Amino acid sequence: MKPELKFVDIISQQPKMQKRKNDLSSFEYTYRAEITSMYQLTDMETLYRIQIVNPEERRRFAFIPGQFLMLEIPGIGEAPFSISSSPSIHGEVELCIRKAGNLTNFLSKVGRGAIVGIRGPFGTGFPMEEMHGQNILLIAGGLGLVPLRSPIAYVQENRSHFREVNIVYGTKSPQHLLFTYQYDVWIKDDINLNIIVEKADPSWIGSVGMLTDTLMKILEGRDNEFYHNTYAIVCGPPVMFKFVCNMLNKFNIPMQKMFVSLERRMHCGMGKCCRCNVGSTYTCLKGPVFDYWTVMNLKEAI
Amino acid sequence: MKKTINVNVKHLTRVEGHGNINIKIRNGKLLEAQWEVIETPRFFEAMLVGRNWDNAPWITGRICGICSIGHTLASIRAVENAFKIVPDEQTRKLRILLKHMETLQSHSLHLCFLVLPDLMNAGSVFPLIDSHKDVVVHAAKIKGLANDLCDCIGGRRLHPTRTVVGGFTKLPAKEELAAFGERLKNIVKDLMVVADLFTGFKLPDFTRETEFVSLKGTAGYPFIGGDVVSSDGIQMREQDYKKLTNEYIVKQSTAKWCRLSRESFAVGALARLNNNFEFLHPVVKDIAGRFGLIPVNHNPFMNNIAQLVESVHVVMDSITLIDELLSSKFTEPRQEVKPGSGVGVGAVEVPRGILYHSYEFDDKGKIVKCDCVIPTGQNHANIQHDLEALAEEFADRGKDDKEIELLASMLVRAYDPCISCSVH
Amino acid sequence: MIFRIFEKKELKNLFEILAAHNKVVGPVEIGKDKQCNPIYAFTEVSDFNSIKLDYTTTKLPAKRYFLPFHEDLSTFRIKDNNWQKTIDYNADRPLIFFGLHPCDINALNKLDKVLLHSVFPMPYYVAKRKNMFIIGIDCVPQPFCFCRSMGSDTALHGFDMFITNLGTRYFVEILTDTAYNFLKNIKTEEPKEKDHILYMKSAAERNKKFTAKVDTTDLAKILDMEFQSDVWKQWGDKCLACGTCANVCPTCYCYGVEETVDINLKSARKTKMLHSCNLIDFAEVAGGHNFRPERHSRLKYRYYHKHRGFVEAFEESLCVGCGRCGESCLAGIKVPEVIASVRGGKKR
Amino acid sequence: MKAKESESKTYLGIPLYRPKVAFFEFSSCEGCQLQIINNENTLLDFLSLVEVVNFREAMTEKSDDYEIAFVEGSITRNDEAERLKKIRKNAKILVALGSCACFGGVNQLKNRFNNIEWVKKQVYGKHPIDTAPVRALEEVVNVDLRIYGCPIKKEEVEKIVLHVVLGKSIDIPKYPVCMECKANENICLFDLGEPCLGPITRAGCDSWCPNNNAGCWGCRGPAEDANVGYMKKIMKEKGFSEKTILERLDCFGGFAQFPELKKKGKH
Ligand SMILES: Cc1cc2nc3c(=O)[nH]c(=O)nc-3n(C[C@H](O)[C@H](O)[C@H](O)COP(=O)(O)OP(=O)(O)OC[C@H]3O[C@@H](n4cnc5c(N)ncnc54)[C@H](O)[C@@H]3O)c2cc1C
Ligand code: SF4
Ligand code: SF4
Ligand code: SF4
Repeated sequence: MKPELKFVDIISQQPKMQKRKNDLSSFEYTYRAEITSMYQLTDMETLYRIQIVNPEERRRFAFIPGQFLMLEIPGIGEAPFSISSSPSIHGEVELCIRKAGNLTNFLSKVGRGAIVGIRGPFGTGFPMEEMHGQNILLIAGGLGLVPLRSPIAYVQENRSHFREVNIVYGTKSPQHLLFTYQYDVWIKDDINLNIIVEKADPSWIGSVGMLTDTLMKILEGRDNEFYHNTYAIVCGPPVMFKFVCNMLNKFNIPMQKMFVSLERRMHCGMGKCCRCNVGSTYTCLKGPVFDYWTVMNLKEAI
Repeated sequence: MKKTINVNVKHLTRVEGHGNINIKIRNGKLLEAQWEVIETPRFFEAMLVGRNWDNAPWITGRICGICSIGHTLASIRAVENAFKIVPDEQTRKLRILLKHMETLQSHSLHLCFLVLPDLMNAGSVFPLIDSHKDVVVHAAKIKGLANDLCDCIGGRRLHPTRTVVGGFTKLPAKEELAAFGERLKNIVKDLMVVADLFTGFKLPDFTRETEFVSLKGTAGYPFIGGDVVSSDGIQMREQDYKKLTNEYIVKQSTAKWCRLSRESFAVGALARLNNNFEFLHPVVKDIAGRFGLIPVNHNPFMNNIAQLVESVHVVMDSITLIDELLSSKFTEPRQEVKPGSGVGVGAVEVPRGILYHSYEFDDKGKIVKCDCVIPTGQNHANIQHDLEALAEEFADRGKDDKEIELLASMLVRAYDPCISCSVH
Repeated sequence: MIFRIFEKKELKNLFEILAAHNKVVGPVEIGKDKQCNPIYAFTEVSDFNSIKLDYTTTKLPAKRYFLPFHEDLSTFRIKDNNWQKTIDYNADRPLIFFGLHPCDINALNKLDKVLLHSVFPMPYYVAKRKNMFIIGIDCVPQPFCFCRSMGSDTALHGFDMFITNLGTRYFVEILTDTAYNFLKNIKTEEPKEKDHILYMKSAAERNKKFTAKVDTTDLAKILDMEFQSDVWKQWGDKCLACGTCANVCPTCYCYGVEETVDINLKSARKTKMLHSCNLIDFAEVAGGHNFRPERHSRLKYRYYHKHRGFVEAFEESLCVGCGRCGESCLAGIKVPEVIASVRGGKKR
Repeated sequence: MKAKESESKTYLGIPLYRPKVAFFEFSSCEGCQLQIINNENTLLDFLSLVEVVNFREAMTEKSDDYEIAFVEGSITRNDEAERLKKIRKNAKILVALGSCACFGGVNQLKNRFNNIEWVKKQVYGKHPIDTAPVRALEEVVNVDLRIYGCPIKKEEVEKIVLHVVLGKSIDIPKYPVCMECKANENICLFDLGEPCLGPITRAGCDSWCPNNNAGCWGCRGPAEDANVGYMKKIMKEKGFSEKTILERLDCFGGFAQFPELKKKGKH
């Protein structure tokens, strides 16, 4: 026998039709996707509707509320974004993106029709089915409304499965409010919308103050039955969920029924680059959605 | 013809550093022809005082970005002379090879990117990229090779890292050197194309007798160390550089001026060639002949041609050096350095002429005194006298402001002055 | 497992036969340090005599062959407003590793857990790993090796064959049929009872030479308890945040990604670069917020990832105890000392 | 300096801005500018990205109409400061090119002498000469971008210019040189008994000096979070004299803000 090693081609060796999570070729695979519309929500945030180009891939693409994907512009960069649209629409997602740096600034310059790459979906989501039959508190600070828009859409589409639904949404000022055009529809769908801004402008007629003030009003004076049968989803800057979760905790809302979404630096989304680790837990695999009990157990989470 | 000429060039372009030209002729009478050096001094000689010997080559190399290799080597030689270190053959050859490539890099940059535009009526080499792409490509290839080989031997093309007192920190791989040997052989063709191009130009017809100073060749064309000669018959050791340069200060210049036998002298390619013609590679002598460049030539514009001739010479010599290095076994690249008190001078022929570094050390190897005499500094006085003669002569010949401005600029450029270097 | 034994001179034959048909990587001497001790590194070798089989730990592991410091994940061709992505796993030939120590083999086994066997296997690693033929060799423990504490002093799997020096002959453990077939090219014998005794004696000898120790009992828990401990601050004051420890570590795999456009604007690339959790921007996000702005918080994280997080996920720590990081750290931050100080909870 | 292809370039269909750029130099060796011409292989691609309107070292034409000014050198005379202020007024983006511009470079070594008259006398004797303490550009005007290094690395310049043209953000490594040195698999100079400032110096040069077996002198200035104090201690423990350490730290001026360096020479 000639003592020569044969080159092992890992891809050809791999059994076909694997699950995406075990498929070697899925690691760097990007769906080509077209930006079909761009809608500027505020000075800093724009809503992008993105559609996977290949119809077959479009059909297969599915996600659950709370998951994120990686969006890439070749040569410019790649970054994680929460999916901000209804999980029942396949192959088309909406992302609300804030201009924050390299990729996000460049993105604001590309036009409709541009082709971008997306990978994903990645991470954990909110257990929407588990919440059936329960009260729901959707609590968002600032950009935190973006990942909440997907569970909100789910709730709208399955409104009869839920009891009382409250959105508590706080921003710095009225100009920072996102998705204002949808508020009426949410209210029509029997969702209580509680908006509060830290600083009003002359045209503002709503509440002014901290988000926790509004939350307090909703929680105060309810019975234990309410507290025990309530799920809370909290998204926003780290300082916010510290306060919010503490308050929810005081009212004895079970920690396993409180969900938060963490944000960390990410390069792969697949538990390899380690940049998103909290303590020593991968935010991209075990998160970004965590229940509050888990968060309490993560060192350096909040 | 009674003429009035006014030339005012502020920050002469396509030279390294800042200098002005002012010429005033009233009614045919030369009132003023001035070469003004306004570069800001950086005080390298003071900076080094009190610092350790190993700082000298590293810091003085920063005197000039174009001839940083020359400065580094002159500085190293001065330190080695002070500490009585004699470099071995391998180090000596590698250093000359490195020097050659700096010469080739600098000469080709000067000839093709800085001088050529004047001869082709352009403001810079950039329009030539479109109109004469082939020439630019040849030039870039020559310069690129020189730079790449500098990287290979010195660690980088500018402010070399491998060159240290005692030798080198790292040697090139032999395979790399062999590959460069081949590239050098090929580059001769490109140089010939450039030579052919230059035969087609007519350089200004102007001569002024002067004294030429350079290192003296013994076994070959001189580059590093040894005695210094002048075309007026002076010969001295490099240690006596002060007697050879006699620096003095003038009002119009932040650089010091020099003199030897007469009011000024010239250093550089033309001086080297005038003083050491017999040591040139035979092929190269022919090229010189084609331009009528026979020693002793007193046309300063011919310095350009001397550079061209030298470019071919260093390539031929480098091919030989590489062959020799390849056939020898590489030894330890770096000698141990035992610092001690002493004075050392290092003279090196850099592209623009002879460069001296001199240091005095205390017994711990701390620098007590430092002195550097830069080639362009030695040329300033000569440039000044050339300018006066040129302005007068060409005004007489009926040239106007624009023409004289161009001629004067070309004259200064012919010296390839390195002004920031001269005002260190 | 199948065992054989062969005369020492046969190893050269084996090398030559293998090197004639394959690329071989082995430990060679690349220089001497100030004390005149040899410095070793893994490089491609074609001459048996340049391999130093009695090498002590290399400064850097053979990392570049399975986790290159810089690697293009994909390249793009750009044409007008469209692009084409090309993915290359950057493995094109098998490599024979001639003489890896047990710690380095175990390091690969650990990496396998996260990069090969867990969710989203990393094809860039897998492609290279599946094309490694490994010949392990026993080592002489150095004063800084604490692999025994980490359970990495012997390799049980992850190689094709493993040779142990028995004086005039080599004892070989064979794990794969490829190795078995390769060995048919040289003269080998069935080991006898006395060879087994010799082997066990040599192993016992070697065991005595381990001096550095780390107490790993309940380490994951202790790390949790001592999260706020002051000792981290003291180590952080020393750390240079230079990333050397991660670069020399055979198990550190964290990385960053950068996308660049080539200067001709016609192509672009996405490059993975190994990073280190001790570097300032490891956990920095857009807008400048840094989740670990202090050196001590990053240093602490390195220990958390290795000795707690990885244990939680894979039941073993992400450290083989090779001691490389401590030896290369200019600040002298060494794993055994750090862990001892955390356990002791007392000031150093 | 116009490239022939006057049609504007695009990237992924987005038209790119082709900035007019100008190069200027103050007290320096002009080596950094030379580095820009020194990239023979990519020079033409580079030139097609920008429109060079001012480059005294290479061209005669000049113009005051430019968007990006690359400024090399440090400020050592008052007339230089005035010239720099004019450049600042004209330019949208002012780039400090090289260590002289970023920190004062080797030129600032003369600042360590308290007595400027002594310095002048060393070089010019009694001759009156105009000079002032050396300043980095940012001590005179606002600087938008810094390209570190003595000399600058041409690849880095190209990358930065490309990013400006593309509108990408400019990331200069925050971590130190050791990171690149390890990736280049060099033998650490400390193992060889040589001093090196790699652990505290900003990366981006691809560990240029250590690759050549020469210790780092810190020409790119401090890495972010550089632990200069402890580095000094380590070097002392490794047997290097205070003098050796300080001479490296003060060589290019990048570490001037650290308390470890606040000592002045005797003159
Ligand atoms: C799970 C998750 C969901 C997110 N969802 C949204 C969203 O819906 N809308 C939105 O506007 N932003 C979202 N972000 C933040 C968004 O990822 C950053 O704003 C973005 O990475 C900035 O990229 P950049 O290239 O513009 O910035 P730069 O600062 O130039 O970033 C360079 C690189 O660093 C990494 N990086 C920097 N900041 C972050 C960050 N905050 N999180 C992760 N990686 C980062 C990325 O890899 C990025 O490409 C989310 C982040 C995470 C982790
Ligand atoms: S622990 Fe040591 S090697 Fe690691 S980053 Fe800190 S100083 Fe560098
Ligand atoms: S952490 Fe240190 S001792 Fe452990 S495997 Fe890595 S380099 Fe070796
Ligand atoms: S040589 Fe210098 S840069 Fe390289 S690892 Fe050692 S200290 Fe760091």
